[in-house]
Amino acid sequence: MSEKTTQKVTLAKALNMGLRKAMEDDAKVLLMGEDVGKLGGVFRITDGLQKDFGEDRVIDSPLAESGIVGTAVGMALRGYKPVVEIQFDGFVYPAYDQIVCQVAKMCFRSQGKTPLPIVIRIPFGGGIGAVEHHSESPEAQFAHTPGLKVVACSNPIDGYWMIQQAIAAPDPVVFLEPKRQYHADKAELDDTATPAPLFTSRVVKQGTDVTVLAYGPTVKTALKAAEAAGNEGRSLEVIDLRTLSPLDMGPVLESVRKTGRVVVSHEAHVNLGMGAELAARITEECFYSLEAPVLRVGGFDTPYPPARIEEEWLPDLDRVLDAVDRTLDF
Amino acid sequence: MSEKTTQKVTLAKALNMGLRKAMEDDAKVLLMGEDVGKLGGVFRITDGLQKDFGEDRVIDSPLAESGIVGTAVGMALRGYKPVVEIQFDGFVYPAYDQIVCQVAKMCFRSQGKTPLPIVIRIPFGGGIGAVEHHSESPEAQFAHTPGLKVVACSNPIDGYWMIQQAIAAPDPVVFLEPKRQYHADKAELDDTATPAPLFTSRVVKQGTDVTVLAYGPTVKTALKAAEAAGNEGRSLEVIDLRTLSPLDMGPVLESVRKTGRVVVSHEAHVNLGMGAELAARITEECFYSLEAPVLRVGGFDTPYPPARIEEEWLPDLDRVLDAVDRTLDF
Amino acid sequence: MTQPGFGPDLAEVFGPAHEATSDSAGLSLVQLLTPEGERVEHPDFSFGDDLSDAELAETVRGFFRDMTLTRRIDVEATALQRHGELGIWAQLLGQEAAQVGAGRALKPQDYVFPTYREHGVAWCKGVDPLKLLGLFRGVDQGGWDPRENNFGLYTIVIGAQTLHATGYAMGMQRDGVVGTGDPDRDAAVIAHFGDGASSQGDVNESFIFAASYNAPVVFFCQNNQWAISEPIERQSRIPLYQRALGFGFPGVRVDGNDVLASYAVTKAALQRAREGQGPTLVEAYTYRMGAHTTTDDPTRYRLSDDVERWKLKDPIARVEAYLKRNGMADQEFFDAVSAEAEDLGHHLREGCKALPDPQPLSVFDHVYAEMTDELVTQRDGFAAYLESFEGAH
Amino acid sequence: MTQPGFGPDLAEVFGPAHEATSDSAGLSLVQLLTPEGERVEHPDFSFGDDLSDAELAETVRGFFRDMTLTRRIDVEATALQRHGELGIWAQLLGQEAAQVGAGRALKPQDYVFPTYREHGVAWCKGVDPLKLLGLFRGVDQGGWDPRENNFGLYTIVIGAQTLHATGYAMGMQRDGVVGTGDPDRDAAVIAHFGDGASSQGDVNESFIFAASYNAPVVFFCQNNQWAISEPIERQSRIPLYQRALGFGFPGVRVDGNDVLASYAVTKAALQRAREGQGPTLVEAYTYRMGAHTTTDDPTRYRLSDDVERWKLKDPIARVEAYLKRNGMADQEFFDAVSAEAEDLGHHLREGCKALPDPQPLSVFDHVYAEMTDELVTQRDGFAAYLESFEGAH
Ligand SMILES: Cc1ncc(C[n+]2csc(CCOP(=O)(O)OP(=O)(O)O)c2C)c(N)n1
Ligand SMILES: Cc1ncc(C[n+]2csc(CCOP(=O)(O)OP(=O)(O)O)c2C)c(N)n1
Ligand SMILES: [Mg+2]
Ligand SMILES: [Mg+2]
Repeated sequence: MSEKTTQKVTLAKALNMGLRKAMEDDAKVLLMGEDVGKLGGVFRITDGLQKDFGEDRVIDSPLAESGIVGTAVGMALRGYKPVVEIQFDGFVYPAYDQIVCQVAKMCFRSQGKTPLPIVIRIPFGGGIGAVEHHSESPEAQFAHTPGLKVVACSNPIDGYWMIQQAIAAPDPVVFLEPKRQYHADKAELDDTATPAPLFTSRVVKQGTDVTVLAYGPTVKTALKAAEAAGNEGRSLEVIDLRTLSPLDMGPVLESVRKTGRVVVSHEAHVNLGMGAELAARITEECFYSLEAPVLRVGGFDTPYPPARIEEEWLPDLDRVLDAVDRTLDF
Repeated sequence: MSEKTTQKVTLAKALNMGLRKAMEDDAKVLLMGEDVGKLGGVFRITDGLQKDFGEDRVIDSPLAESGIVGTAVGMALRGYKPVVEIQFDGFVYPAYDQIVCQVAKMCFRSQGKTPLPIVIRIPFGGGIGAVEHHSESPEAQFAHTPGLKVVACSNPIDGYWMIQQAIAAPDPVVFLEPKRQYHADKAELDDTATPAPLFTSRVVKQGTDVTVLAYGPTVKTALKAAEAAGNEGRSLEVIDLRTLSPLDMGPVLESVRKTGRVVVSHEAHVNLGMGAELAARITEECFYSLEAPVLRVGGFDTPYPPARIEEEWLPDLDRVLDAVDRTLDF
Repeated sequence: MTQPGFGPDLAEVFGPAHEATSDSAGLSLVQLLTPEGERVEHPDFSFGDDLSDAELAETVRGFFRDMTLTRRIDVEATALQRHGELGIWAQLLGQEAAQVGAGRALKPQDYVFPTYREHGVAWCKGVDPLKLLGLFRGVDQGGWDPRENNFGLYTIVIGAQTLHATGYAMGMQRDGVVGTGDPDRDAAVIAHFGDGASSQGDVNESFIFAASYNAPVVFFCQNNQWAISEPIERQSRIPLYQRALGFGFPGVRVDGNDVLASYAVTKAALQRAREGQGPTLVEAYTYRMGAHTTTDDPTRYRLSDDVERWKLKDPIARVEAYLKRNGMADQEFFDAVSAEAEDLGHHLREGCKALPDPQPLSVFDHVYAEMTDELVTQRDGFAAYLESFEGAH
Repeated sequence: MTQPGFGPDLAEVFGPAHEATSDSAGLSLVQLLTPEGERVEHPDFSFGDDLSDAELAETVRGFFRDMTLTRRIDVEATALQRHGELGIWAQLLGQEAAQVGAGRALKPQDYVFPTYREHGVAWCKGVDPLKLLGLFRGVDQGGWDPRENNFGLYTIVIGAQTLHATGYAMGMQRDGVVGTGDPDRDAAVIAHFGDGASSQGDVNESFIFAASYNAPVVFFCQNNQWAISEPIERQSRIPLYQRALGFGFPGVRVDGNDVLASYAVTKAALQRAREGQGPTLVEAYTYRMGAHTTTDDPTRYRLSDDVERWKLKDPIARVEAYLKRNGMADQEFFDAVSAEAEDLGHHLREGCKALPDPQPLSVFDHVYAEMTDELVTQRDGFAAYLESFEGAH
């Protein structure tokens, strides 16, 4: 319908455009959260939307995350499609009960009679020099919870499409946005393209020696690592997982059967992070293809550190390359 | 000091005795929770304690889990050692924010100046024919959280000692009690014995063919499986993990180096459950000793089912044996 | 004693903390029918003024029938639990008037968010009571379709449903079914919860959201004096209905053992909501005559004296007395209700035993509206595993 | 309009929803010093009645000094952020009187649970302001020892600390330091939070626990009219101090730009608490003159008119006017405070830049009081990894 127009957009802008598109397409889509209205969200992801869609559809909420998610449940039961914004990853926990016991279970409890098409947007991850609770990576906890679907975008193009797909999905989706990337890079967005399905992973760089699995903020790190490794004659294949629950193991297993070596990288704590599940599944499926154990590079098993040492704490290029070396030397 | 006296006790009784002992030993120990006073808790774990220690030390709380844990934080900051009871596993989530953002982080935030010796007791797991939210296994979420320590007892003797050790520990401990075992079996308790340190795993049955890792309610299942397997000439080594964070990998790795095959069993959902972390670590540490990938037998990745099919849903003897067969046939 | 600046001693404002054992819940209690079955007037709430004598009698007979049948559901389910047919049952004994009063005040377009004890409201909303048993038997987690009767699924996590109710009411506002003046269109939500639940963060947040958006929701709190073993005094030191004032909307305490008053007050509160005047808290002051659930043993924490005293306030007996004393119902009517109760009991007994156990594989069916491939794999693996036993069994 | 049964129209009881922009916060506002610096009387709260003229002057000069230095901390930290020395700063501009009033009402044995904005209270409690900067610079998460000054660490998760405060107060009860009659022994807790925070479940649960146990805690809410971009109207449609009434304890609204009133009201509330009379909610009615934090842009959501209007109510200017008009301070005093402020600014500027970055390995140090073996392994691995670069760099 619309003519092909491309423009260079940041992730923040792409998400904003995706939300706008979803609201135009479906009058049942509502946005709710703290400061999402006049201010357009502390990251400006909802910028201008209240002005254009009104206060009934872009709702500034009282300062209470359980209330936000809990009322979203009610609105979804009434036939709406609420998209709630959690201001920062670390503030999702007051809503944890509603997410885990209500959002995740309503479809099951009602034997499919009342599915809940809610999207819970969470800016996640670190690297922005913030104070405590503003740099968390809570994904594993949601992925561990049946009934939720969990996805993470890593770039503007995916941001634009994935947010729309998440909103259109009939199930609750925890939608993770790498906040450090919001304004980092621009990409050419063609809004007439056909996006890949939401719950799929994608090989973002082909390679032959080691498979690097990443999502959200670590995709960029992984790509940089691949480039650096390439300069040293090592060929890394990088997969952007995109979906954390369900996992799309197809491309992962295919890659591992080829390379025999895997490094998983995420900002979340290593212990019981996504890397643990990926390691367990890969080892189960590719036992005889693996040349080395799956190595995990992630946040240490400590609370997120003060900002001045976050870059050391976070899994960066060097730590990914170090793991690549270790798996090759194994 | 006290004479050696042994008596046969259930897990419920052992925990009650352990709490009593801890309260006698340290006047700073307080109990708090819903119905823990006059009623003695819905499982009677605190039976008689309010009568003997008074309402100031055994505190019936308003019906609010965040309030319970949040006020416990304050009491701990004032020098008390609160032991809070969460009535059922599924009701810990309203307190999740306080646990993850406050309890877990206070020591770190204060650079060690205000450690928080809080024990959060959670009756966990299924098999009691209960309605929704009464049979959950939330351990992986707590184990994923740095700053918390997480243990699970599986029998009366451990219950008696571990609860005292957890209370004496200077760090917050999530203390998981397999509620299905509360009144199931009795064991001879010698309260003059010297218990193993809290954060250690234990080989509870020696074997040579397959290592079975279990904790809490699945220890009994694993032991039964070992017996059944033994009758068919297969020798299973069973390890009661006891501590989930930190993990005590020593005995586990030693066993795996011997058997080369591992089955992990827990009631929690397999996806991102403790089994994932164990599989990842074991594979990393014992890559060349493993004859087969670590297999995981757990709750399916669905919400806990209605009680009438919980026994099929839970990892039982047959499912453990099935995994043993699969790992041996690999 | 007055406390300068902090206003008068609270006890002066609110009266002494009410006692669960006292015979009166204070002057502020709205009552229209005494325990003895006598009609009394209230300056603000009335019952039946707009009805002819015949209509009034018919309505009250209806309440009697509803309460009697509701009690029968409860008695029957309790017995089914004793016989091992249910895993557990949450009794409503003593709370029939609060629930039937509230339930009958609802219009079809109103939506209910219940706890786990709202069997009487379910009855009024037309949910087949047999469907209530599935959850307690352990064959499902709520067997009815919430959309069919506008009656949500039972919620077990204390207080969670009050936020759902508020959000649902916000949806109604967006649907334009609030304050239109069309009585068949305007709608409201009722959120049920207990005295214990009033302490949960979620319940208080629901007050905040409802007040902030002026949402059409009636918060209906059955203060049955107990949260398992904990008396109401642990949760609040002032009468619960006054909580609402702190959030800027009205609260009212009604005699929850008086079906006429429960009906009248709820009806007025719902009407306010439908008209766009926002939320109201109704505290139905009643008593949990039975155990918390069939697994509870209340002798451990409360005196049977209290229970005896409350027996005198039985919600059904007083309506029966009222009907009889005023010749509003004949023996034929009472016999008919008894017979109906027998039939209902039979329906529940037979129906309960016939409720099929779910298939183990069904656990995978509705985890998602769109099943995931990995769950399909897990289900198929489990199916193959189960089949491997087929021969053996 | 009256609403039968639900009491009078709420607007009649509570007055029209106050406006953030209105010049008066209503009759119920406790004020002892007008914006013009004139003393006014209040029937319930007084200031200085027990002091000689000299003592009174000294106390007010102390308030002036505290507020001036507090503002200097704020201005200096804001500048440090602009210069890239801090990652972020939460300004208190405009809230000096509320904080110094509350802070000076505290006794050494009282304990403070702050938010992230209580720089003025920290000052009064004797915390070196330099230590406040570490959190905002990103070198630590609270550099002071809470036990040293009875001043807890800044809490960022909105409302969480109000429960800690309540629990701490419950601990005081158990320690026997409440209601003993010994003024040097009796203690209380003060819990700070904002208007936005009043919507959090935790804050409401803290009201419930405090009321239930009659805990010695003063809930001190600085209603600065804004929660980032959201005006107070989103959180409450009635004045916030009235929230307390719904929980059965007193609430009072004080002019938060009036240090005398803030002091007098907080002192009385703390005294109630120490004496064992339980919790009080103090709403300090004030205005956030600056941005939410240095990363916020308030022009996106509020009118500068409002800010201009509130400038006329500046908390420091009115004390200065009062002191000058009544000859309670000479120029020497004002000069001395200015000089002190300069020194403080210097201390902060130099000190801030000198704050050492933490060592990367320090992140493992205090995860636990008893470090775990697996964390030791992780630390050692990281140490080895870091060392591998030593040569390279
Ligand atoms: C969040 C949560 N915590 C604890 C429980 C366990 N529990 C079930 S019912 C109940 C008491 C509820 O009391 P009240 O709200 O007064 O309702 P009533 O049972 O009296 O109808 C408790 C503590 C629960 N279901 N949910
Ligand atoms: C649980 C939680 N949710 C959201 C935030 C993000 N946040 C930080 S300050 C703030 C507004 C707080 O407003 P208020 O309580 O009025 O305090 P003020 O900042 O005005 O002092 C918000 C939403 C947070 N810190 N914690
Ligand atoms: Mg109750
Ligand atoms: Mg504010």
